[in-house]
Amino acid sequence: MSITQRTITDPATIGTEDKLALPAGPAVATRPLGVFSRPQGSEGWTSWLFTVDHKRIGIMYGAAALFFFLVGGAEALFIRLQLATPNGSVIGAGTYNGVFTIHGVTMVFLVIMPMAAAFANYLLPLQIGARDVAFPRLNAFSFWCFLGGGVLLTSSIFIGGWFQNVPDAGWFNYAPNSGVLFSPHKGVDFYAVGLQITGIASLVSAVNLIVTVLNMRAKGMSLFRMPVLTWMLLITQFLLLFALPVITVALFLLMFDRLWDANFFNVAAGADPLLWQHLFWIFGHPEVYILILPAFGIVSEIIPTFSRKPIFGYHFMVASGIAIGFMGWGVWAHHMFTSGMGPLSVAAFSVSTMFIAVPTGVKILNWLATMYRGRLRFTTPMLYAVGVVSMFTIGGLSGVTHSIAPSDTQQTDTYYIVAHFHYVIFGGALLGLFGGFYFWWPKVFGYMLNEAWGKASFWIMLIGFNFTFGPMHILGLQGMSRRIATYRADEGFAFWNMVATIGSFVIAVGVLMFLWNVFFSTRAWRRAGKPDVGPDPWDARGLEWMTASPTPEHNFDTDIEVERFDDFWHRKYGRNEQGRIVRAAKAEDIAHDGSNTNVHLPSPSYWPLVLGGGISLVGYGLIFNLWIAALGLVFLVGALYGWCLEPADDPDAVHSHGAGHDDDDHSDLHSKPVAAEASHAEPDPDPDSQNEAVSSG
Amino acid sequence: MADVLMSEAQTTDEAHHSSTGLSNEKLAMWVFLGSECLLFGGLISTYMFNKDRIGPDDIGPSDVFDIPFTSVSSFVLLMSSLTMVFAVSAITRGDLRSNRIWLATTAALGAVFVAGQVYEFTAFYSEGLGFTTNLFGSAFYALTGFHGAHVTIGIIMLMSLYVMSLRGNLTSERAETVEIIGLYWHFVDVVWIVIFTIVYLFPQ
Amino acid sequence: MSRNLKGLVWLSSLLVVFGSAALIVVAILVDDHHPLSTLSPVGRQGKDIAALINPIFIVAGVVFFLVQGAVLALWWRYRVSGSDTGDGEFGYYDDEEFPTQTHGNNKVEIGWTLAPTVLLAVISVFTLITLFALDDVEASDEEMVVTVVGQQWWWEYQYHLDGNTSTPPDIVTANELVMPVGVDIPLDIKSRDVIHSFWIPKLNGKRDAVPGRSHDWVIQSEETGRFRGQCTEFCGLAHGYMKMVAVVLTKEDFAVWRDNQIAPAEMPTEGTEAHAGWQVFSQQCASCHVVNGVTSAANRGGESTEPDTWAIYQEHSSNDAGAYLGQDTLVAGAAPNLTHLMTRGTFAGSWYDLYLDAGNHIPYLDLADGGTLNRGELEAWIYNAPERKPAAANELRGMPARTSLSPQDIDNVVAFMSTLD
Amino acid sequence: MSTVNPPQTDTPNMSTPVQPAAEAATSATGVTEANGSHAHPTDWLYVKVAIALALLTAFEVFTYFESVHGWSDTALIVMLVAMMVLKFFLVVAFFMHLKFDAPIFWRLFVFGVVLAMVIYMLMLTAFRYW
Ligand code: HEA
Ligand code: HEA
Ligand code: HEC
Ligand code: CUA
Ligand SMILES: [Cu+2]
Repeated sequence: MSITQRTITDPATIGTEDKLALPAGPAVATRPLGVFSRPQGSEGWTSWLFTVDHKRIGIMYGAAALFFFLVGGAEALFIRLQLATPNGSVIGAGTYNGVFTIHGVTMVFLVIMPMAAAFANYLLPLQIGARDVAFPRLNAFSFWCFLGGGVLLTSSIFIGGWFQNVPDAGWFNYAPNSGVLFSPHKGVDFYAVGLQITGIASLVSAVNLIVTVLNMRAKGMSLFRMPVLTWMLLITQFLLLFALPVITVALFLLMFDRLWDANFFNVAAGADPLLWQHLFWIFGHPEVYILILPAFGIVSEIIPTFSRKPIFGYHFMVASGIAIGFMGWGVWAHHMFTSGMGPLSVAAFSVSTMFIAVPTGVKILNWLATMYRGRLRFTTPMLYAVGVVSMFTIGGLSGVTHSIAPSDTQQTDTYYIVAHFHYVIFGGALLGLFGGFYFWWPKVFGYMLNEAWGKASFWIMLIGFNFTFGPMHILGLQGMSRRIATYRADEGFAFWNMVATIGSFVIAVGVLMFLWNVFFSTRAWRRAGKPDVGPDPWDARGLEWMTASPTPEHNFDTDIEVERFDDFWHRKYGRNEQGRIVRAAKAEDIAHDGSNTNVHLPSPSYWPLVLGGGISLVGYGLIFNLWIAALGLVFLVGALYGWCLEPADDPDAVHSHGAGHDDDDHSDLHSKPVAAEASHAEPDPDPDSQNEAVSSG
Repeated sequence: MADVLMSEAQTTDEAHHSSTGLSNEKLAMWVFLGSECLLFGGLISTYMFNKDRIGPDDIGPSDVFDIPFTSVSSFVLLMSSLTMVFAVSAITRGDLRSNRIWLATTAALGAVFVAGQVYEFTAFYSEGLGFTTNLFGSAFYALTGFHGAHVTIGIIMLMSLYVMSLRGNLTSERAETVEIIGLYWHFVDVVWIVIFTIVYLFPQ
Repeated sequence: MSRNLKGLVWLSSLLVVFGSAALIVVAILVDDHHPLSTLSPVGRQGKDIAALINPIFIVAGVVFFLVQGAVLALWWRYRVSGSDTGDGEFGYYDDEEFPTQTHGNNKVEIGWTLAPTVLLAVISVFTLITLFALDDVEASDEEMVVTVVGQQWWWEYQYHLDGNTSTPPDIVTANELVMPVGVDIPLDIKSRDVIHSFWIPKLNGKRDAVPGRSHDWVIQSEETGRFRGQCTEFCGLAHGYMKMVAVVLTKEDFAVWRDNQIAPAEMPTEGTEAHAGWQVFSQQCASCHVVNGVTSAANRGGESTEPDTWAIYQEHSSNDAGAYLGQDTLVAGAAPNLTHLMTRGTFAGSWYDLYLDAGNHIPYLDLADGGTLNRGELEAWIYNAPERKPAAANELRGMPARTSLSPQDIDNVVAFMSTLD
Repeated sequence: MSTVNPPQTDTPNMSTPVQPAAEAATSATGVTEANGSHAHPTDWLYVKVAIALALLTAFEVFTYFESVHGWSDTALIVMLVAMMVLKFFLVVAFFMHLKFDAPIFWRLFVFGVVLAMVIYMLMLTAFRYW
C-alpha cells in the first residue's frame, strides 16, 4: 500500500500520524489556460495586484481599512453635525438614516474587521515562524473579495444620486423595515449583497488562518508557546468560521425576499420578524468579540514589551480568550430584551451575558498585573494600549449594566447604548489597532512613526473621544433615542449634543494628525537617507522581530526552532551568575538579515483578483441586472478553472527548486537552512519553559 | 524506521513539514465542513420555524410530499456515498480504472438525485406550490435548493476529477484530492439524511 | 516631550477620566427639564427598575474607579521617563535594571476570577427577582385594556373599556394615551407595518410593537401629569418624529375624559365656517381620517384621487397575527381618528404642540381657560404635511400634501377642527 | 500495541483524543504504518455500513407509512431522530473516516455540529412565549 509519510520533524507535534493521509501528488500544468503566462516578480505596482505574499496582503488590508475609516469617519461627522442642535437640518431625515446605517456598516465590516485582518495577515505567519499562510492564493482572494464587497457597499453612496440608494435600515437592518415594501430603493440590496461578499472573504480567510495556525507553526512552536496575539486571532477566526454562515443564511433569506418575492419576513404571509433578529444577533454578538479580540491580542503584545516583563498569567490570558469565544455564543438575545421574548428567555440571556464580564475582567486585571512593578515606557503604542485598558473598561461596565434585562428596557436603543459600543469599539478595538500601527510600523515599513506627533495625536484623539461619547451616557439616560434624525428643543438634549459634536471634530483632528505623522515620518526618513531601523527597535518579544525590517519577502532566512514562550526575548537575554538578567546577544546578531536569496516562494497569480472581481460583478448584477451577473459568472468560472489548473508554485519562477514538487499551496515555505541557528544565550531559568510540557500535555 | 522515512522525505521535498502532520487541504476541508454545519443548521431551523406558518387553506407539506418518490432518491444519494468510498479506496490501491468507474458512478447517482429534485420541484410547482406561494414554499425551496446546489457543485468536482484521471493527472499520489472531495460529498449526503428525516418524515 | 507638557497631559488625562465620570454623576443628580429622562421615574415599574439599577450603577462606579485608579497609579509609580525621547533612538537599555520577571500567580488569578463571579451572582439574583416581579402583572383593578398600535409614524390607542380586545374598541385616539393615576394599565402592543417600540421613560421601560405579534405590557403612574415618550425602534424615515405622550389624570378626570371620548362629534351647523370646513374635510380628508358621527362611507366619495386607504384601514384595524394571513401587502394605511382632536395637546406623532402654551397643560381639562391653538402649525400641517414632518406619502405612509387647498379652505377646515373637542 | 501519546500534544485545549480501538495500530510516530498491521477499513466494511444505512432508511420510511396506523407523534419523532443520528454517525465515522482519522478532525466537526444544534435549538425555544 502506498502511503507516503509526511515529515514529522517537530518533537512538539501531535504525533497522530494519519494513516489515511493520502498524498496530494505532483503539479499538473504550468501554463494555465495555455494562454497567459504567470505574473512574475515582485516589483512595480502590478506586482501588488497579483501578489500572494501575506505581508503585502496585510498592508493592503490595512490601507483599505484606513481609507474606509476616513469614509466612515466623514459619515460620522455628518451625523454629529445634524445632531449638534435641536431641529437640525444639515442633512434631512432620509439622508440621515442612510448616513448612520452606512456609517455603522462601514465601521464594523470595512474598518475594524479588515484592520484586524491586516494584523492577522501580516503578523500571524511571522509570529508562528512560518513563511506564509497555508493557502497564499486564497489569501489574496480573500483580500480582493473583501475589497470588492467594500467598494460595492460604498458605491451605494453615490450610485443613482447621492444617498439615493444607500442602505437605510440600520446596521442590523431589522425586518420588515428592510423589506421592499418599506425600503423600496436599492439600498438594502447593496447591504445584503455587499455583506454577503465580504462574508465570503472573511470565511475563506478564517479557514486559511485556522489551518495556518494549526499546521504551519515552526518547529517547537506548540500551541501554548504562541504569542497571545496569535491566540486571540485564532479564536477570532473560529468565531468568524461559525458566525458567518448564520448571517449568510439571514442575508440569503433577505435577498430572496427582496429580489424574488419570497416570504421569510413577509408578515402578511404569516412570517415572524423576530427570526431576522435572532439570526442577525447569533452572528452579531460573536461579531463584537471578533471586533475586540484582535485588539486584546495587540494590547497583550504591547504592554509586556514596554513593561519589560512577560505577560502576566499567560495561560489565563489564553483561557479567558477562549472562554469569551465560547460564552459569546450564548448571549445573543441580550439585544432583544424588549422584542417580546418570554421572561424565561430574557432571564437566561440576561444572566449569561453578565458573566462575560468575568473572563474579560481577567484580561484587564492581567494587563494591570503585567504593568505592576514593571518599568513602564510610555511610548505611543503603550499609550494606546493603556488607553484600551482604561477606555474599554468603561464600555465593558456599561455593557454589564445593559445586561440587567429590566433596566435594559430603559436603556436599549438610546444613546446610552451608543455610548457603550463606541467605548468598546473605538476605545477598545480601534485604539488597540492604532496602537498596533505604531508598534509594528517599523517592522512593516522599516522606519518609526514620529513619537511626538504620535503622542500628541493620541491625546487629542483620547480627549476628543471622551468628549464625544462620554456625554452620550448622559444623553441616553436622559432619554435620547438613537437613530433619530433630530430632537425637539424642549427635550433638554441640546447641550451635550453640542459637546459631542465638538468632541467628534477633535477626534477628526487627532486622526488627521495621525495621517500627517505617516506623511511626516516617511518624508523625514527618506530625507535622512532611509536609515535602517534595525530588526527590533522596541526591544520586543515576538518572533516577528527576529528578522530584518521591513520584513524580507521570505520572512526568515532559515527555519526557526522555538524552545519556549517569548523565545526571541529569551535569545536576547540571559542571566548572569548573580541571577540578574543581562543581555546575551544583540537583536541584530540573532535576527535574520534577509540575505537568503535561495528561498522558493509561492508564485504570484492573476486568479485571486479575477475571482474577487468576478464575485463583485455578480453582486452588482444581482442588484441591477442579471446580465451583469452572468458576465461576473463568466469571470468567476474562468478564474476558478485557471486557478485549479495552475500550480501554487510556478516551476518556471526564478527561485525554483525545479519541477516535481506538489501543488500544495504551502509548498516550499520552508527552505533549507543556509546558516546555523544563531548562538543562544545562557538558557534563562524561565518558568515558562519548564511549564510547557505540563501545561500542554 | 523513522529515520528512513524522514530522510526520504527530505530528499523528495522538505516542504512537507506540517505541525500536525496533516495536510493543509484536508484540514481546511474539515474546518470548512464545521462551518457548513451552521449554514445548514440555520436553513433547517428556518424551515422548521416556518413550515406551519401558513393559512388553514394554504398548500402545505402534507399536500405535496410524495414520500415514496423522495425515499427512492434519498436512497440513491445515500448509496452514492458508498460508491464514493469505493473511489477513494480504489485510488489508494492505485487502481485508477476502478477509481474512474466509481467516480463516474458517484457523479451519476448524484445527478439522478438532482434530477429527482428537479422533478419534485416541478411537480410541486404544478400542484400550486411556488417559491413565493407561502412561507412553507419559500422555506422548503430555500432549504432543498441550497442542498441541491451543494450536490451540483459536488457533481462538477467529481466530473473534474474524472477528466483529470482520463488525462492521467489523477494518480494514486493525488489520492488525497479524491478523499477531500469525497469528504465534501459525504457531508452533503449527511445533510440530506437530516433533511430527509426532518422535512419529509416527521409527522406533519 | 518637555516636563511641562507632560504635567499638562497628566492633568488633562485626570480631568478626562474623572471629569467625565463626575459629569455623569452630576447629570444624574440634577435631572430637571428632561421630559424623557429615565433617571426620575414616576411609575411603579419605572421605580422598580431604578431601584434595581441604581445600586448597580454604584457598583459599576466602584469598579470604574478601582480600575482607572489602578491604571493611573501604576502609570505614576512605575513609569520610567527619559529614554522615550521620540528621536527614534531606542537603545537596548543594557544598563537598565530589569524588573522581577513575574509570570503569573494562580492564586491571584483564581481570586480575580471568583470575585467578579460572586459579585455578578448576587447581581443576577436581584435582576431575576425584579424581572419576574415586573412580569407578574397582578390582576389590576383596571378592567380596561388599551390596544396600542404603532405605525409609520404615529401611535393609535384603542380603548377596550370592558377589557375584551376582540370586540371593536370603545374609544380610538392617537398619540396621547390618557390614563387614570395609580392603576396598572394593561397594554396590548401591536404594529401595522414595521417594528416600533413603545416607551414612556418615566413610567416603564419599552416594549416593541412587532407586526404579526401582540405583546402584553403594563404602565402605571403614581402622579398625574403629562409624560413624554418616543418610538425607540428604528422604523424608517420619520422614526425620530414618532413620539407620544402619556396623560395621567385623576380617576374622576379620567372618567370625564372617557365619557366625552365615547360621544361622537357633532355636525357643525350649516352656514358656519366650520360647516364649510366639514365639506372640505369630507372631500379632501375623510378618505383617510375618521371623525365619528360626521364622516361615513357615503361622504368618502369626494374628489380624492388618493388610493382608497380607508379600505386598507378597515382590513387592518382588527389587528392580530391571524388577520394578516392571506393578505398581499401590509402598509400603514390608517390615519389618526380626529373625533376629539382638540382634546389632545400634541399632533403629528406628538412632534408638534397643538397649543402654544402647552407646558403641563392638559387640554381637555383646561380648554375652558383657553389654551391658544397653535394655529400656524396646524394650518401648515394641513397644507403641506410632508414638509412639516418627513413622510413617504406616495407610498401611503404619512399624510399627503394638500397644496390645492386655498387659504380660505384651510381656515374653514381649522374652524371645523376646532369643534372637535 | 497501545497508543503512546507524545509528551506534547498539539491540541491541549481539547480533551484527550477519542481513539477507537482501530487506532491502536497507529503509534505515535506512525512507524507501524509501513508494517501494514493497521486496520485500514476495507471495502467490505463499507458495504456492511451501506447495508446498515439502507436498512435504517427502509425502516424510517416504514415508520412513515406505519404512522397512518396511529402511533403517537412523539414516539415517531423520537424514533426518527434516533435513526437519523445513527445514520449520520455511520456515514461520518466510516465513510468520512472520522473513526480512524486524526482526532482533530473529529473535534472540529463535532464542535460545528454541536454548536449548530445548541444554538438553533435555543433559538427555536426562545420563540416560545416563556
Ligand atoms: C467591541 C465590541 C463589543 C464588546 C467587546 C462588547 C462587550 C459587551 N457588551 Fe456590548 N455591544 C456592542 C459591542 C460590544 N460589546 C455593540 C456594537 C452593541 C450595539 C449593537 C447595536 O444595537 O447597534 C452592543 C450592545 C450591547 C447590549 C445590547 C444593548 C441594547 O441594545 O439593549 C448588551 C446587553 O447586554 C451588551 C452587553 C455587553 C457586555 C456585557 C459586554 C462584556 O463583554 C463587557 C465585559 C467587560 C467588562 C465588564 C469590563 C472589564 C471587567 C472588569 C474590570 C472586571 C470587573 C467587572 C465587574 C464585576 C462588572 N452590549
Ligand atoms: C465600528 C466602529 C465605529 C467607529 C470607529 C465609530 C466612530 C464614530 N461614530 Fe459611530 N457607530 C457605529 C460604529 C462605529 N462608530 C455603529 C455600529 C453605529 C450604529 C449604526 C446604526 O445605528 O445602525 C454607530 C452609530 C453612531 C452614532 C449614532 C447615530 C444614531 O443612532 O442616530 C453616532 C452619533 O454620534 C456615531 C458617531 C461616531 C463618531 C463621531 C465617530 C468618530 O469616532 C469617528 C472618528 C473618525 C473621524 C472623525 C474621521 C476623520 C477623518 C477625516 C476628518 C477626513 C475626512 C476626509 C476624507 C474622507 C477625505 N456613531
Ligand atoms: C392619505 C391619507 C390622508 C389624508 C388624505 C389626510 N390625512 Fe391627515 N393624516 C394622515 C396620516 C397618516 C396622519 C399621521 C401623520 C403622522 O403623524 O405622521 C395624519 C395626521 C393628521 C393630523 C394630526 C392628527 C394627530 O392627532 O396627530 C391632522 C390634524 C390631520 N391629519 C388633518 C388632515 C386634514 C385636515 C386633511 C385634509 C385636508 C387630511 N388630514 C388628509 C393621513 C391623511
Ligand atoms: Cu416607530 Cu420608530
Ligand atoms: Cu451583544
